Amino acid sequence: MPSYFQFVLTLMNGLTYGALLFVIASGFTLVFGLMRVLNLSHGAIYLLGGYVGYTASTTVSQLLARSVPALHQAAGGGFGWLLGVLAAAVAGGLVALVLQRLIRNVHGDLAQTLLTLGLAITIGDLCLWIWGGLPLTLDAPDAISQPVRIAGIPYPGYRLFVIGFAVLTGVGLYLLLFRSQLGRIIRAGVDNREMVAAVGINIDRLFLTVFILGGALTGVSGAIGGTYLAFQPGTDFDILTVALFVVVIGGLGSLLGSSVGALIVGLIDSFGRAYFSELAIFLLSGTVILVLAFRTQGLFGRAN
Amino acid sequence: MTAALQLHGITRQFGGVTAVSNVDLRLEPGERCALLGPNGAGKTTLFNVIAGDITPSSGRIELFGEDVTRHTVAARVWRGLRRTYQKSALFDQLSVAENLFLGALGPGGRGHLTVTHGLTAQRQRWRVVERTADRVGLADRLMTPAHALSHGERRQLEIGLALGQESRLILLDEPAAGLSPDERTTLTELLKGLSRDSALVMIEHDMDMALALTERVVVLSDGALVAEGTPDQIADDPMVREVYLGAGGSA
Amino acid sequence: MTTTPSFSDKRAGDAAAATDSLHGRLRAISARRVRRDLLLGLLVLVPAALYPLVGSTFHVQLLTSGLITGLVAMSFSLLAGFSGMVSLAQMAFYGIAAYVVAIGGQTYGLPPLATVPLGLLAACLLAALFGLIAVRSSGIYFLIMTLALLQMFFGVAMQWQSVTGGYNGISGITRPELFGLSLRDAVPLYLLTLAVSALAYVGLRWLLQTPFGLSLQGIRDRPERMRALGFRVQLHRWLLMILSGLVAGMAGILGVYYHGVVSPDVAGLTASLLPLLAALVGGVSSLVGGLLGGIFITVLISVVSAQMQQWFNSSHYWTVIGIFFMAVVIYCPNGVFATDSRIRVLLARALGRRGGDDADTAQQRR
Amino acid sequence: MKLPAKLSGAAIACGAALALAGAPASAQDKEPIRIGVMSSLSGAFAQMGQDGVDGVRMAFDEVNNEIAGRPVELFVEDSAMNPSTAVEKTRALVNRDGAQLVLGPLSGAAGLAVKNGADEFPNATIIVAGSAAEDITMRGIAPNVFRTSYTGAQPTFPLGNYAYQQGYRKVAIVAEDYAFPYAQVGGFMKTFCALGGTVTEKFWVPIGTSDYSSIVAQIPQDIDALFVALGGTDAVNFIKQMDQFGLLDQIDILGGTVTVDGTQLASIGPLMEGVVSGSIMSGQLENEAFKELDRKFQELRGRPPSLFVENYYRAAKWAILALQDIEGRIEDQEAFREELLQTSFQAPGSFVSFDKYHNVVPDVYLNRVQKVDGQWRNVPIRTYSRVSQFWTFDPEEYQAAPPYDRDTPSCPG
Repeated sequence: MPSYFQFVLTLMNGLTYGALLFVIASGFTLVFGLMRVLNLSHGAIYLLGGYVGYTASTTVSQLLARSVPALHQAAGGGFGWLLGVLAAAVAGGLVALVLQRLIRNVHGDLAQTLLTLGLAITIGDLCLWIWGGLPLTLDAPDAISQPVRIAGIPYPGYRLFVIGFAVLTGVGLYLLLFRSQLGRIIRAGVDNREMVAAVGINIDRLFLTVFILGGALTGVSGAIGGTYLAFQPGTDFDILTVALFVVVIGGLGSLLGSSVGALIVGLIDSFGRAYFSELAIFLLSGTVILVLAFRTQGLFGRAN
Repeated sequence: MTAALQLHGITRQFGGVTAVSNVDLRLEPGERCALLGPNGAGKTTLFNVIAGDITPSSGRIELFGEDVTRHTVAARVWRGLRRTYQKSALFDQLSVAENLFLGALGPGGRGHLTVTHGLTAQRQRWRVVERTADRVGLADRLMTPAHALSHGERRQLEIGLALGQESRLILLDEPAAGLSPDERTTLTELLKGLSRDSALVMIEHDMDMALALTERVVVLSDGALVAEGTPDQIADDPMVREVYLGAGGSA
Repeated sequence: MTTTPSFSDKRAGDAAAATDSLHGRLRAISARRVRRDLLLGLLVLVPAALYPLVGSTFHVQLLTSGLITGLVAMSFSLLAGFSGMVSLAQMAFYGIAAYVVAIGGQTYGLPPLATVPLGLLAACLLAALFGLIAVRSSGIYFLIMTLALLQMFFGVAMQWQSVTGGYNGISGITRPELFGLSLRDAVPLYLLTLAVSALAYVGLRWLLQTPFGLSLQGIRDRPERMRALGFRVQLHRWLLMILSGLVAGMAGILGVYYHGVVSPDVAGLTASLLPLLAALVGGVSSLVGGLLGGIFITVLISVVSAQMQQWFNSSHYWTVIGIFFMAVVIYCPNGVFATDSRIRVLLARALGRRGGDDADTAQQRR
Repeated sequence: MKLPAKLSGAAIACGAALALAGAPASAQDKEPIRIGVMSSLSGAFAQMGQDGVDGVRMAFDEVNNEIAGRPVELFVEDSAMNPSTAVEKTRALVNRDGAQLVLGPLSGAAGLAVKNGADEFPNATIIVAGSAAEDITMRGIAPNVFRTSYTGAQPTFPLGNYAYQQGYRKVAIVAEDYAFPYAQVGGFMKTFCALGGTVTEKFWVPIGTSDYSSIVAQIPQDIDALFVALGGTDAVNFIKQMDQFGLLDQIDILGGTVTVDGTQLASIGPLMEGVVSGSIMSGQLENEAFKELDRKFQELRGRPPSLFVENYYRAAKWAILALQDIEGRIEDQEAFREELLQTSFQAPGSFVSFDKYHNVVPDVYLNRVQKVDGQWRNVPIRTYSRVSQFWTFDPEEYQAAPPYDRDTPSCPG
């Protein structure tokens, strides 16, 4: 394969992987950016989303294949997969609800962080208990998984879908936070709780909504990511680490930052593996250290 | 004689907003000066620039004849500069004595890396602590944790932290903030009694207190220096009245 | 016992002067406190040192393991509790000391007299290096920076195979003898670990009441004020980081003698979690809490994992540990040994009226 | 007085916990035989580890947890894939639970650490049931350590042989960057290169790599086959991404021992179709022991037994047979070890015996992935009988050669 093609392919891989990372990190960014809660159970919610999505999609697909085979054929597994993604959202939202109830009882950043760590340990082990330790992966619907030819090279369709999904997520969050009434209230509430409460808005319910939204988004990312990459016990902390790296490179709580961070991590990972595979293990942590050494608050973070 | 503090055309902008605009100021050693002005006039920003928390957009700062514009906060402290805060910034977990000890320890430059007790230098520092406690009226509260002090005592300790060793220029940011009239009187007496070794710049909304304590008054409005003079001159200046009272500043 | 009159006079004079000055008063107080702590320390240490006479080999080993985890937890608490730096990199300092001792001993045949100081030096140097990069950041950025540094260490341990043995690490480590007792045996190693832990604790306690230690407490509470008082805050943080590296390094050396093996897993998830759990259980800002927490969490995990198998035929002890962990954060934010710990109050009540009273009064005293 | 309060609390808590930890089993008429089982029960290898524990329990259930009239007590511990933990857990099993026989651990580094520290347990025997690190039974052996599983190279020697016979001349390799895959690749290359094949490129990827697209993009076009020595999720992700890029149909794939184990087949069976791999276990064998294990495990878990089920089952069975021969006198460790070394039997995988280095001599199967009765299975296409850990090489020469690593061996030159 000519080196030019390899370069383009590596670039594409970096972009698609970065898109996936953005989707994974967005729930984290939302919760941290608005609630200032460093959610270390993020990876566990991702993993749970993957498992729930897997179970829902395989169950529905099997049911459908048995009862209405024609429809199942026509949809190419699409129904099962979509329901899997939805179920993952519900699971993620539920965990976020539990987390929010728990976190109200503790005060201080460190205590909150440690609480989420405890939750992460618990969820991870419960997943192992329920689903066993087999590596699992969701099957993408045929409609979005066919290889697409780019410049004569077949390129996985699902990866292109993930780029689209990432853009959609980013735009959606932007509109929600910066262009909607709800977003304005949320942001005002973050800066000044008392003021918003004084105007008669139930701020606790508002924050709970954000928490649940963040959790649901993370759950969805588990199903989307679980279609892209296989998952198993241990994936939770791998995902947490990479999500943390993405958001600190970009700057905590910044939507723009986490998208840039995701792209940087995706490209570094892709080019690192392609051109310096034996150093790949250092590249990511090295980048984090370099960025933070020169910009302690990340690329787009606000200095306090 | 070299000035304690000399500002040459200090300007500081935040984004498009000019918080401090072309301020020149000279303060003689031992001189006491009040910095007046309505809310948002740039007084605290000017303090931050002098203390080194903020670098000026342009201009030069000299401390005792030395250009410190590019110096760190710590380096200025080692040259004798101290400050207090509008909101008390005390070490709540530590006792009054320990608070004052840190105030005496820090300005000594390298002294705070020492791990040994019983050296003459340490004994010397504890003596400074005692003296300082006396000066700020906390001599019988030495063993009390800072969080257990009354508000008035906290303001006294706040000033005590700035006295420390060899202070030559002290910036007091609203020392009487939030005090009752009685506490105010105590504090005024205390400030009057401070030694003349140190020059003093004081932000104060309470005009009477400021005028009673200082021999020179500087008025800041919208970041610029608009009037300067003795307390009597300033008290009679109609423009100052207008700037100060017209802007709704509390008197 | 006789002393020359002049000497005795001088002492009397000193004492008189001492009671007058604040410095003297403080010294008298601290001397009283030292005497009390020494007595308490002996009350704990002597039974602890005699424990192997009654305890089984396994329990002695379990305590050793707990103390080693506790030392790492203490190094964590030192940073978190005395400067607010929450570091995930402590196991890297543990790891490098362990690797240096293992490599020095196995590959180069150096005696422990050389490898132990080298190991400690390496831990300090690594902490100094990490510190240079990390102390400028704070809060969550510091936390993630240290996570990245830990990963970096993991990567080096894994990839630099000719030196570190890669994934397999270095095993079959020969243990030195101390006073004719081999550190391979459970009891001598336990006694050594106990002594090192006690020394480290006493040393840190002493350091924290010096002016340097007082500065650290000031920096923890109000870094910006300390800066305005002329302290070089980052320098203090950096020195503290090196100190915590030293303590973690001690644990690493004891750890490599205890396990007889060192592998990249020292920087892995489980290994890094344990000291964190220990510090939390013991109270994040308490040094002695870290040590006790280390023992507590080690015993707890050992008991829970075995009992889950015995009773439920299940290997899911992490669920129990995770829930316990959350309960501690919610109900005992200052650790289970703290006077306001709800678990402790309940436990004391359950053990009898007197215990309950104690806990109540203790709570009032706060 | 904050400190004493603290200490008393600690003493209460620790005392209570220690008391619970130390509850000894009550004395019985017939002193039970205590056996420790160590496996990876948390983290990425949790499923393989659980399979192993299942295997052990199945073996002891067959004899009703009784050997020569003595009841058997099992103690299970999690080594968490971590060598230090494995050492600690061995101590727990031996010193706390009184186990005189320990089955396990599973991962390579843990096995090596336990073997190198085994002289700490002169009164216990350790049967390594999963760990494949060569040096457990090579380059110096421990009297109380045996291995019933395999060395990393043992099942891939025949694979290299087969690859050449299939007409493959140029092969590229994708493998994880640590000791076990080094040995798997090493075994393959030793035989393949000796016959004249060449390995044109080796991609070593960090364990736990999830995105393989960049590797996939670099696989040379002119190779005859690709040898993939990845395990768990790594293998699933790699194969899945090969498929997404449409390359899976264009290239012949050879698999390492854990690349195409039952655990992966459950997840991506269809994609693995046709992959040939070398293992000491297969998904379909004719002997009765296998059929029995297959039936029972299907009943228990609803899928065919994996390599790890068989490995741990085999270890337990081996111990049971040896113990039965010496009437359950496990206290006589010398006799037990002697008997163990002499015992040979028909395990579900194959007929097995020990070599003088305490390593198992099993049959090695080359398996191809096929669908059998609706389940994806490894079906043996070729059997190599009685494969030694040294293959056909001279043991002395073999052990004198440097251990396998990224660059050893290499061919060409």
